[in-house]
Amino acid sequence: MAVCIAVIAKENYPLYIRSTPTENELKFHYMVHTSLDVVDEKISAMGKALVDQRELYLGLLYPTEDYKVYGYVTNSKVKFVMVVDSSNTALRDNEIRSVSAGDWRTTPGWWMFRKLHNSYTDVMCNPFYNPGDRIQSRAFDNMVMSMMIQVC
Amino acid sequence: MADEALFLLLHNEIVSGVYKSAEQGEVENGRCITKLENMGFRVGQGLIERFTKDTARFKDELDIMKFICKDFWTTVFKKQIDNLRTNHQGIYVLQDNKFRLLTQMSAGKQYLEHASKYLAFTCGLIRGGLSNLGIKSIVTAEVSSMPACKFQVMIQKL
Amino acid sequence: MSRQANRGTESKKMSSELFTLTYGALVTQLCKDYENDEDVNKQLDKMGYNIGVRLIEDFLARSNVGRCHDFRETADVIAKVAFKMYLGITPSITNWSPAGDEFSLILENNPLVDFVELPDNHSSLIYSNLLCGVLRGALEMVQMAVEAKFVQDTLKGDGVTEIRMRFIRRIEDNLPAGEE
Amino acid sequence: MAAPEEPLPPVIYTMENKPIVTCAGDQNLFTSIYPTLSQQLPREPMEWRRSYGRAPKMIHLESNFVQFKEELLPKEGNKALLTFPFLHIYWTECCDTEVYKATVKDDLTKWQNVLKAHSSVDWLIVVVENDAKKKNKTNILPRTSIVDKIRNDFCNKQSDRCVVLSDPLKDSSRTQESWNAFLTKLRTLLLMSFTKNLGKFEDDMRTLREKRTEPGWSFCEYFMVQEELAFVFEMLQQFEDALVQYDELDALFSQYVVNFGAGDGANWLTFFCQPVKSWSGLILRKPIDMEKRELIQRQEATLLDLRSYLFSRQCTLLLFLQRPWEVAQRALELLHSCVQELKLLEVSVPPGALDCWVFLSCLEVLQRIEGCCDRAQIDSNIAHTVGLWSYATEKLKSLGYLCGLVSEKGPNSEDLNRTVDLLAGLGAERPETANTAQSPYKKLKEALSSVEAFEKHYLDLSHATIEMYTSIGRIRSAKFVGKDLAEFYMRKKSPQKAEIYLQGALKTYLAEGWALPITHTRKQLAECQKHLGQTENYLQTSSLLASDYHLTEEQRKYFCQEVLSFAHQQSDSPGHRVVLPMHSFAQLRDLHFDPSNAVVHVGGILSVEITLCSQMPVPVHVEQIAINVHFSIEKNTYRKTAEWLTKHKTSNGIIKFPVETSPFPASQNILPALELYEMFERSPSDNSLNTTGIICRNVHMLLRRQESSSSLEAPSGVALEDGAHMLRCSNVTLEPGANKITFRTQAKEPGTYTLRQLCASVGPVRFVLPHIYPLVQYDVYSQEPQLHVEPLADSLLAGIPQKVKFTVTTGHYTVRNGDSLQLSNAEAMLILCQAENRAVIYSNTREKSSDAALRVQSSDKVTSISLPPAPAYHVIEFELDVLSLPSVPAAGGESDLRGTPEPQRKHKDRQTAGHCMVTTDHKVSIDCPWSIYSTVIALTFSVPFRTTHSLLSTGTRKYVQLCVQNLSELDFQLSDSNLVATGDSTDLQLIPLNTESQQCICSKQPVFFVWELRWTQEPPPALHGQFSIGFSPASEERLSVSLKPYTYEFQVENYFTLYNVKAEIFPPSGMQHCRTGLLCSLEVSITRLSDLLEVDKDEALMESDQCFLTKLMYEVVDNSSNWAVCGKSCGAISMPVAARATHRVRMDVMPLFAGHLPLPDVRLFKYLPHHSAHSSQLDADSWIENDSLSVDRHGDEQSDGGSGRSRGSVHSASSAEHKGLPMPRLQALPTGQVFNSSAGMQVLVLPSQDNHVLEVSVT
Repeated sequence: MAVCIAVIAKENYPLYIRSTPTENELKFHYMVHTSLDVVDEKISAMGKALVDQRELYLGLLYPTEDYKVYGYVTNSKVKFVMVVDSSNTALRDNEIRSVSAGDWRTTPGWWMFRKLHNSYTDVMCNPFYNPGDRIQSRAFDNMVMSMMIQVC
Repeated sequence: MADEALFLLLHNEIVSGVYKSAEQGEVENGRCITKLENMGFRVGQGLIERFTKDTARFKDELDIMKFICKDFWTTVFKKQIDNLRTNHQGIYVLQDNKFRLLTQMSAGKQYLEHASKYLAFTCGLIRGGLSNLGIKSIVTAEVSSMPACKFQVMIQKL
Repeated sequence: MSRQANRGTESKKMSSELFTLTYGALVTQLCKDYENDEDVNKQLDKMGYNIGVRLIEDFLARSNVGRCHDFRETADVIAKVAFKMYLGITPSITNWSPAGDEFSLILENNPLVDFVELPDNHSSLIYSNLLCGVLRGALEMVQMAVEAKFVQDTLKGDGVTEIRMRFIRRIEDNLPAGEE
Repeated sequence: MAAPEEPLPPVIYTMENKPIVTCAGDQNLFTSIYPTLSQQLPREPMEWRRSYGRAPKMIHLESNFVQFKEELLPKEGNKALLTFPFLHIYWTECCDTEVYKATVKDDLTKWQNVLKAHSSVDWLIVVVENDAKKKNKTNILPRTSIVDKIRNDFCNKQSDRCVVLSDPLKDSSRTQESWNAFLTKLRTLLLMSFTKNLGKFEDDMRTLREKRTEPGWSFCEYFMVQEELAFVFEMLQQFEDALVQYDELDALFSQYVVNFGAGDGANWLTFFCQPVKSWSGLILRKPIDMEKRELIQRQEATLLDLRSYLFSRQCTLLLFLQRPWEVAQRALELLHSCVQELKLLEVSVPPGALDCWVFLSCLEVLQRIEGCCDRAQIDSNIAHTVGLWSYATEKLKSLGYLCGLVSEKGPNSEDLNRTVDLLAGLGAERPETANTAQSPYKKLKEALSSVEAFEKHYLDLSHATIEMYTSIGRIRSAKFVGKDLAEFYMRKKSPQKAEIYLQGALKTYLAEGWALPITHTRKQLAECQKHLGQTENYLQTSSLLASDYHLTEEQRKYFCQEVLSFAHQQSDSPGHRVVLPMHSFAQLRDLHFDPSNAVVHVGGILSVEITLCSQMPVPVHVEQIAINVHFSIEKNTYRKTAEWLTKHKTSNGIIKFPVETSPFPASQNILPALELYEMFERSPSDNSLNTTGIICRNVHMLLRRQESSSSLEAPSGVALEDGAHMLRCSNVTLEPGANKITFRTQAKEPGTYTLRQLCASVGPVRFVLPHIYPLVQYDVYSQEPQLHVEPLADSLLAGIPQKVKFTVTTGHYTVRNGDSLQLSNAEAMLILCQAENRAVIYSNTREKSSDAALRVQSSDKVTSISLPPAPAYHVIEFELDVLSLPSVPAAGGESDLRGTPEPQRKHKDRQTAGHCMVTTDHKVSIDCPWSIYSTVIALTFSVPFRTTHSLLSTGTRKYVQLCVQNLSELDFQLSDSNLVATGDSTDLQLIPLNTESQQCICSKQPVFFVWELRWTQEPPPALHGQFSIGFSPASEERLSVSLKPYTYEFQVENYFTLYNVKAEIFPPSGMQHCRTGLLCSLEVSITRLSDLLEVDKDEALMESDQCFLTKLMYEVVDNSSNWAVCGKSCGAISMPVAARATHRVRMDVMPLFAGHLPLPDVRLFKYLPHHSAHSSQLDADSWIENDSLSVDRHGDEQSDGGSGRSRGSVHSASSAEHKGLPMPRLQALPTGQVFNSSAGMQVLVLPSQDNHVLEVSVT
């Protein structure tokens, strides 16, 4: 369902970014990069929030005509950004409902990001992976791929 | 817990391994410590990533230090840091009165000269953990009577 | 708050992660220190051996298993008690040689290699070789000279991880006085 | 008679209308009360308890009082709520029964029936009491009666439906009370009615919604119903509730669209799929857009109509709720989802139509918001609005492109047609905006009217957007908009404007390491720079792109070609050159020197090989690659020597350079590595360990903030240095990937050379690596020629040929044929010239280059060694045999006795240091061809032997024994031992008692030689002996040279025996054997053997009448304590100095043990009587005498056991005398002068039977 999934380092350079279809890869790179603006905004806003509102999931970063961009940031300040085709409304609707209900964890976005986070954590724990390097991991690739095709 | 024994042995073996390899090549004092510290650093990065996976975002530096002293320390060494002190200028002192990696050696001053070998890895753990949480720091350690020891964290202001 | 929530439950698992990660750090460090994998394997085995000879004391102390009378019994203790105790897994024992002096430990999941993805340039690295050393060292302390080696490894794409154990001889000397 | 009179038509401007209340009965009365009532009613708020567990609310009630008409009562199934009368009031001020019975009652009944008929239960009867009226009434009933009647007649059980309002127009407390009571009642009833009726309405509405799956169900109808509810809430000022109604409708509709997309389409929806014909944007200026509402009502609304209307209502309510920012946010969502929904429903939309719609809508929303907020609010909420701004910008842009307004040659005809169609779709401007200058409508129309107008509007929007983004710190977004702007400028062929936006964007991407955007932006920048004719920048960008792996091979080739073709076109201005940073063109990977330690001597050849990794996709021919070298004279000259070279051999001499990673953000380059060390802190008191730990040595470096590194783009940093020193390499073709390039240079001035810059020239283009880091240096040294001479073995042995190594370090001197070393020989050291002497020549780095024969000619004074020709900075090595001659004694003369003084002194020194070899130093001065001064070298030889002599006597016969000790490691052959007496004693002859002439002396072993001394007349007082012996290394067979023998000189004095001492022990009388514990007698006899001799002449000598006497003293001691000497064991005697004069002494001794006991030891001394002070004086002199004598004899004394020791004791004794009172002195006789004939004799002692005696004897 996602058309682009990106992992972005603390320092805001991409650790991993994969999009489908590949032809407008560039567009997604721009989109993800721009979305960091909102990520930063949300994080700084988050800092002030109360403990139980300090949620890793940032929700919808910003919508464009054709895509919705969602964000998530780990405690290690690594950002996950997911671009979803707007025509895919499943995510959006649930989003609206549960966000207004103030419960993130029921949103499909949240779950997808959790999967991403877990998988990323495994990458971090691979002794042969050098933190900060671009991610080249079969396991991670597969997981991302599964998210790209699977429709939820 | 069972496999703690295994970890302790592994750690000892790593320490002696590093020092042995140093004996062959001409290596000065620092190299081994640094090597151990670096290994710890990498492990710390990995661990913190896991440990903070399900925790809420941290409020500030102090919040993070508390996490290191409580949750992190507990999961790694089965106990909390006994005392955390800070000057609020980016220097923190973590005191562990019964540091797990020193308890194997007899208490007091007998093996004091060897103690630092057994702290290097942990210094790395802390530094790695912090750096992965976005805090650049220098971690040093100090023992005057085992098995108590102090870790000093100097945080790089950005 | 979630931070509190997961503490109790996960803490047990953690130190095994600590172990796994630390081991990983060791292996990669060795890969840096030695240029070819064979040397790394050797080093791992050596370190494993040193660990084994110490670990056995801890083992005998904590698991009150008596002296094993034959290799089969030993195999059982290793798989059912030792592995369970230290790695929290119970490998299955298979492929006994007709002479009963060789068998295989089959590890469905090997905690050492959680998260590990072997880079292509380390094709001949036997990542978990430490285990062989541990087994060798530990058994030597109970007067058993054995050979242990990996014949299958999930890291290498095999379905399971298999450690082949071969009994070489009983070390008769330095038997503690009074034992049979 | 105001409003209430005629019934109001149902209106929908909900803010204006109020819940309807009808009034029946006495109209005049009501009219009189109405003003008070309508103003009193809203005053007190009332709590409204809601159905469905909705939170209760305080509301202020207002009502619209209309005259009661039956038509007002809703028919069955009429859903209208706004027009619904919530309460019916009957007014009367009737106070007398007659009137009541006559008229009022019937009227009331009629009223009631009508209500019943419409089953409306919300009514109230108000009886107004008025005292004024009563006055002129005669038959007055109690006040209550009418009210009671009415209550009986109409309100059975619910008496509260009839209330009294007394004197409403008076101003009295009573009036107040009744008003309050009345109003409260009124409010309560109203609310009850609301609750009841709204509840009922909602139920109906729900049931209607449940039906939505049924065929024929129409969204529009339902819409109207739910909106009715919304209206009522709005009417009651319950905007939240109102909004909820619209949101539900919104969600419901969206859901339908989604489902439609998913396949199951409701047929009513198909209606919304009609093609879009009008795209005039949202209208938010009036609370309700009636046209659109009617369209919906008439089920003729398009999707856009519906959405627009829905949103306009939501907007209105949100603004009532003071939530303008939510409007903005919802607006953006709406616009996006509309676009999506149209796609989803496959609605046909003319190109650009939506862009118009969105553009207009954005601006409309923005203006609406601006309309109701002040500037400050707006500025502080840009984050909410900026989205709309950029969306509008985006849309306008695409419109511009669509209508051909972005090309530099305006729109073509078809563009114009398109524009016309688009404008048509907007219809006429709305009245409400007609007179606002900046209305969206006007803007759009204007923007599309002309290229210039478009540009103006587009730029305004873009700049506004960028500014807003920047102001709220959304830099990335700002840059992104900036890039669009840049594209626009490029289209408009004004690259100079585009450039700064592209540069800006590129900077951010570089800073954060976003490869693809970097590449893309660079490409745009390249084009831009090309247009601008910024050659350097263009070339630089091109080279970067040529090396960019994110581009296709072709693209890379293209940009590479761009660079090359520029390079190859011959530039009109020859001097002109373009300097570009190298990293994009090629990267320096490693470098290594030959010789690998990067040190060469002046004139030596150094070669530097670098690996350069070309980033270009094609082979590139480079005219020259040059390394700029900085020269500095090296202070530390030691580094410049040959020894240094040989000491510092670097492992492989390869320097690796960090590979430049694909652009990483500056923040990426992490801290320098920690320098951790173990720390041991010891207590100052006892040095025990106090504290250990780990410390960090480079905290200061780590904790200081990091300065972000400047962008890679900046060509500024690259300045081409021109240095005198250059390593050059011409005409290289760099293949893609790694290339090895070798520079060779001949070292000139000595000093340190630092490689600074690397520069590759392609035509006028210079690719420059401004700083080669890590630092790379090589050293050139020059060296003075030197000669070293050192023994081959650790020590040289005197007397035999020894190998000495000569090392000539030629340094800058070239050894030519005929150059030679002139050695002026030391007389005592020979240089033996063998036939075969070869010299080996090494290069300075110790590689053997050649070897040559060596000619050595020795004259007596000079030895000349002719060196083989050798180039500068080489080493000539050869070995020579040298021989140190043992010191030759010159004939006669006291002084000569000492031989060469050198060894003597050494000898003396060494004595203290214990037994090691005597050494001799030989200085040789050598004249070297390269210097006018001669080099003096000293060689130290050690004498392999140490010899000691001793005197032996039997009676008067004398022997000399020599002990030769071999101290060296070698074995030697000894031959022809010889002892000659030097000096005047002619008649003394020495008879050797040594058998072999040849014998071997092994390492560390002694060999002994003995001679007997014979003489005829009186012996000389002293013997000067010179011992000599030939020796040669045992190993060597025949030596070329004949070796000088080893000699040893010594002197023995007073060796002639003067006295014979004899001791005898006699058993006790009557026994023939001694027994333990029994006294026996010891007889000592001292016999003078010669007459007066020279030696006797001392102060002990006394002349008596006829003969000479001398004083002696004897002493019997038994150190072995075998004997107990009883009585006096010593005594002085005066001995006649004459041959055969004998003195006997007897004393008792007792053997303490049984067995063969040696006799007690008898000692003999000269007894020198004391003289007055002067004697001691004299004595002191004599002592000094002795001492001065002793100086040269010292060696002998030391070795000479007897006399030496005796002399020693004299000294000690005399020195003892000097302090304290002068006393008689004892002087031991030289051993040579006393012969103890009974020495070594033993006497048999038997054990006594009687043991108690023994005890006695013990005590």
